[in-house]
Amino acid sequence: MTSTYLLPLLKIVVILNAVLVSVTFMTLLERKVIAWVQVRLGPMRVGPYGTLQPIADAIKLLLKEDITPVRADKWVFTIAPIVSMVPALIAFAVIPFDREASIFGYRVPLFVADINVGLLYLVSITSIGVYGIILAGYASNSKFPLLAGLRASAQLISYEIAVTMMLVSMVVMSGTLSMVGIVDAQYNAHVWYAFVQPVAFVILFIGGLAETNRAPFDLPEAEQELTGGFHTEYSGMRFALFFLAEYANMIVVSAVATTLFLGGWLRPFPNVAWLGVLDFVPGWIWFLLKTFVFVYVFLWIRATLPRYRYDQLMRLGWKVLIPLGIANLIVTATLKVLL
Amino acid sequence: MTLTPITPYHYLVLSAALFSIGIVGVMVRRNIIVILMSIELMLNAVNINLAAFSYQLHNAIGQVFAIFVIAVAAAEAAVGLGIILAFYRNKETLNVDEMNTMRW
Amino acid sequence: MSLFDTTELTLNMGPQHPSTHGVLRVVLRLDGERVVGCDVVIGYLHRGIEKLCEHRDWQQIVLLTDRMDYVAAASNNLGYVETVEKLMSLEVPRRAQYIRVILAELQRVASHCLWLGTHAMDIGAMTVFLYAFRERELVLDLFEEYCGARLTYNAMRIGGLPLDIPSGWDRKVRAFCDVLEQKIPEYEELLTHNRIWRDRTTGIGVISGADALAIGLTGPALRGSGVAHDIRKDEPYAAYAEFDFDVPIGTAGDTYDRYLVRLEEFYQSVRIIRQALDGLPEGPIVGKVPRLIKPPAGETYHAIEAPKGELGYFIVSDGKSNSPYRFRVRPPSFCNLQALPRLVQGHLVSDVVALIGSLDIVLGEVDR
Amino acid sequence: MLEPLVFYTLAAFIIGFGVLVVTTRNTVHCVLFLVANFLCVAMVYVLLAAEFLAIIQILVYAGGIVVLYLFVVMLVNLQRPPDAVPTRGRQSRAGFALAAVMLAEISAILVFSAARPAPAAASALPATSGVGNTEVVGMLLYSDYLVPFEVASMLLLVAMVGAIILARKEA
Repeated sequence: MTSTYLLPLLKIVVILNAVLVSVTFMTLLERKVIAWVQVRLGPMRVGPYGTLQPIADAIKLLLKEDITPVRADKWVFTIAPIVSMVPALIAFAVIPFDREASIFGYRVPLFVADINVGLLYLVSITSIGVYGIILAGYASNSKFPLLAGLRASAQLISYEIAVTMMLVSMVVMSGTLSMVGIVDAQYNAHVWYAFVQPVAFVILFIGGLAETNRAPFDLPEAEQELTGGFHTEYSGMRFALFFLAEYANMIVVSAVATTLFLGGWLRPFPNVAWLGVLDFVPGWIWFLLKTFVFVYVFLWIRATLPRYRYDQLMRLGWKVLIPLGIANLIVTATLKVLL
Repeated sequence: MTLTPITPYHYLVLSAALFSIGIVGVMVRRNIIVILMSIELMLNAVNINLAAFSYQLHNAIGQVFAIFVIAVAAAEAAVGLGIILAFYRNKETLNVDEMNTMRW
Repeated sequence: MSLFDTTELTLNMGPQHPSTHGVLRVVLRLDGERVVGCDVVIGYLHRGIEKLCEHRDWQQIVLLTDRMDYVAAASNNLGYVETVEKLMSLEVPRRAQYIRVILAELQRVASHCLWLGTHAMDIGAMTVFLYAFRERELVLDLFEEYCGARLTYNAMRIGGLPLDIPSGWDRKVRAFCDVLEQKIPEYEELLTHNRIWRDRTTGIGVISGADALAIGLTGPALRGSGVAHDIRKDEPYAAYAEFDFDVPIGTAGDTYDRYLVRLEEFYQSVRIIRQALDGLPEGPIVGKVPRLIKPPAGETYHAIEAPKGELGYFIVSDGKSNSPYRFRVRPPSFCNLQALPRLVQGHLVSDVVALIGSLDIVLGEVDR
Repeated sequence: MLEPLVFYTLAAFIIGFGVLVVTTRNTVHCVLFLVANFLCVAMVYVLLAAEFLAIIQILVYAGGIVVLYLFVVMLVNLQRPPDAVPTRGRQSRAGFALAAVMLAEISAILVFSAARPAPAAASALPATSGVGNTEVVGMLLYSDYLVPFEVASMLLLVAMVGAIILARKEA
């Protein structure tokens, strides 16, 4: 009983809390990183060097009036932020932070579940996430959110195809759909898949940017064009939920990219014996470090690049990424059969 | 409270009920999009059946057929919605009773 | 979205919209995301400046002109005082002329910095926004040191200047010129050679030179279409005839060319400022101006090349009262804005904000 | 103990959402109930040890097909409120009757067959234990059912072409 129900529940609680806290502080990280890029200081007033800023933000958002527009579709308007938040959170169920860690003498696997369709589960979960945005656009009963909703759904569906192609390539490489299995396969192959599959790596990263609505693909929420896109009409905690969902999705994409391409919890050069000192650092720290690098690149890109236009985005997705993805899949499969 | 263990019959009843709801939807509603959705419900009922039998017989063939059903459903939805859009452009209506130009 | 046939959607952008540069209201008719029609609604910032000017005496008007194009107040001042001087046939000392040129060119740099920042921000490059504002801040510091104000300078007087330059100011201006020349390549790196930026701006809002002239475009927006029209060269005023500078022109007449033209104007402004500082003559800063300014009866039109285009003043004096009989401004933003409905035709919503940015309008000047 | 509980909860949700799909007036809400229904059905598949099918159900049905429905409903709703007024005529009575007959028939079959001993779970057929569900389905798809699989892909291709031609504006 303890091991079948209590332990997974405990892990879920810990991971959810960790995710929510890190998401909250990612808002601060984003503001700080972009501020440094832009030769500013960023938030400095709340706490030392502004470190308590997210808490102030959270209090502000909680205390704000939760406005529902009169002509909005009230139920859908309320459900939409939840629908976009939940998939972002349950995606963490299959992400392996480490194979095992010893906590108080117990050897505990550091993932909630290692299901044999882990990767497909992730894909299907992200495909649910698009509902939040479409529904928010529809329910607000306002033109800017509607345009954003249409943009977002088209964008997410198109880039999902490219990303899924890449994931299938990775499945062909590793021969398993399990996230833990993919890391093990990289250990056995003596190499991170980022070096074997650079095309897939790049496409997954670009697709990840697009799927999380991050710059330069942040069209659905382009403030300068659509006055905030699908969350134009939202305020207070419901707005915060959209925000948190976006950041949680960033972490999910980073974590998935880490697992698939950077060897998950494996230390650099896991098969080189004389680097054994690196084993001193626990695997989950390696995992978090690699994930953090991705997150940082996300922010860095946002600070650097202008925004794509809608039709250019679609062209990039359909005419470049998807054909490249299919070609990559075919080459991977062919080589896998031949070798 | 003790519940009787779940047998394939339970799944079959569930599937039958869902199928019946689908029939009611198709027959009663006049909005063509809802009718299409009711058809999807019926297809799902069939899939539950297939999966239940697959489980009962320890044989994955049922699931394979369920996947084919899903593929057909996708094709049906794409073409069906295309027809609806084309129709809506010309007639500005979604009511099946008004779709009678082919009637004699 | 063109796959689906939807009826036209009317989208009201502004007057509260983050990228209409103030209180512009654009009513777009959309087919999907494609613009099929565009109405520009203005007047939300109308303060009746022209009418106000007819009830102020001649020196007081300088202060009102500050409030038109509030990001290029010194250029407004310059246009006005030169018009009155022309009306009165006043002689302005050369030192004042030179300082006026320096101020006007610094102002051009400041105005272009603001344009660059907001334009880049509209297209999503948020870092350039802050970089450009960093440089604009330096110009504002220089202005503050010169006249004490950072935005509305009231920096010129009929017949000359209110103040001579503070000691050491010229050195600071030179230092600023060096800084600016180092910083512009940074913008170029972030934008000019950026694939996304080029995709977003090339081929957007193309207008031919002839059309641009016909519609009344002036300034960088006209030069982007390949017409080398610059009042500083064509009808030199102040001391511009004595300086050596080029008029950059574009070829394609699209948003990217207008961007390149303005970017090149940074360098040209720096060039003019350096020459003016080098040749800054000694002497008085105010000419022989009567105590009571009362231009003879008559009317005149005088235009200068403001950062945004041709800024013209048409002033009628009846020769009796202490204020102009009629005061009319030809603001560059207003005339350039006329091109917007035509430019956005057939482009996407995202391009509308890019084009508003590309025309470089200031609503204070459009509405006056 | 847990399985019946889960099953009855899911069944209640499936039937409930199904009824809501058919009865709700607002078409967008209909679509939402349909998604909820599909998600519950996916969970039933998990109960039936068909994880791959469950994932495909979510991915294709909830993530693809229903988004398409939502798209069309939103586009069509832009102009007019949904004209989903059910006309309670002869046809709808016939619909209810048909559904009732259907339900009665299946229930009858079930009741009668339940009276007899259930077939002994055909243990002679190849067991699926040991190998993951996905691998088994995949092997079947690419070996015994390769031709239907290819036919299905052709069907999808044709449907795609057809949908594009139908939805395109007049050329």
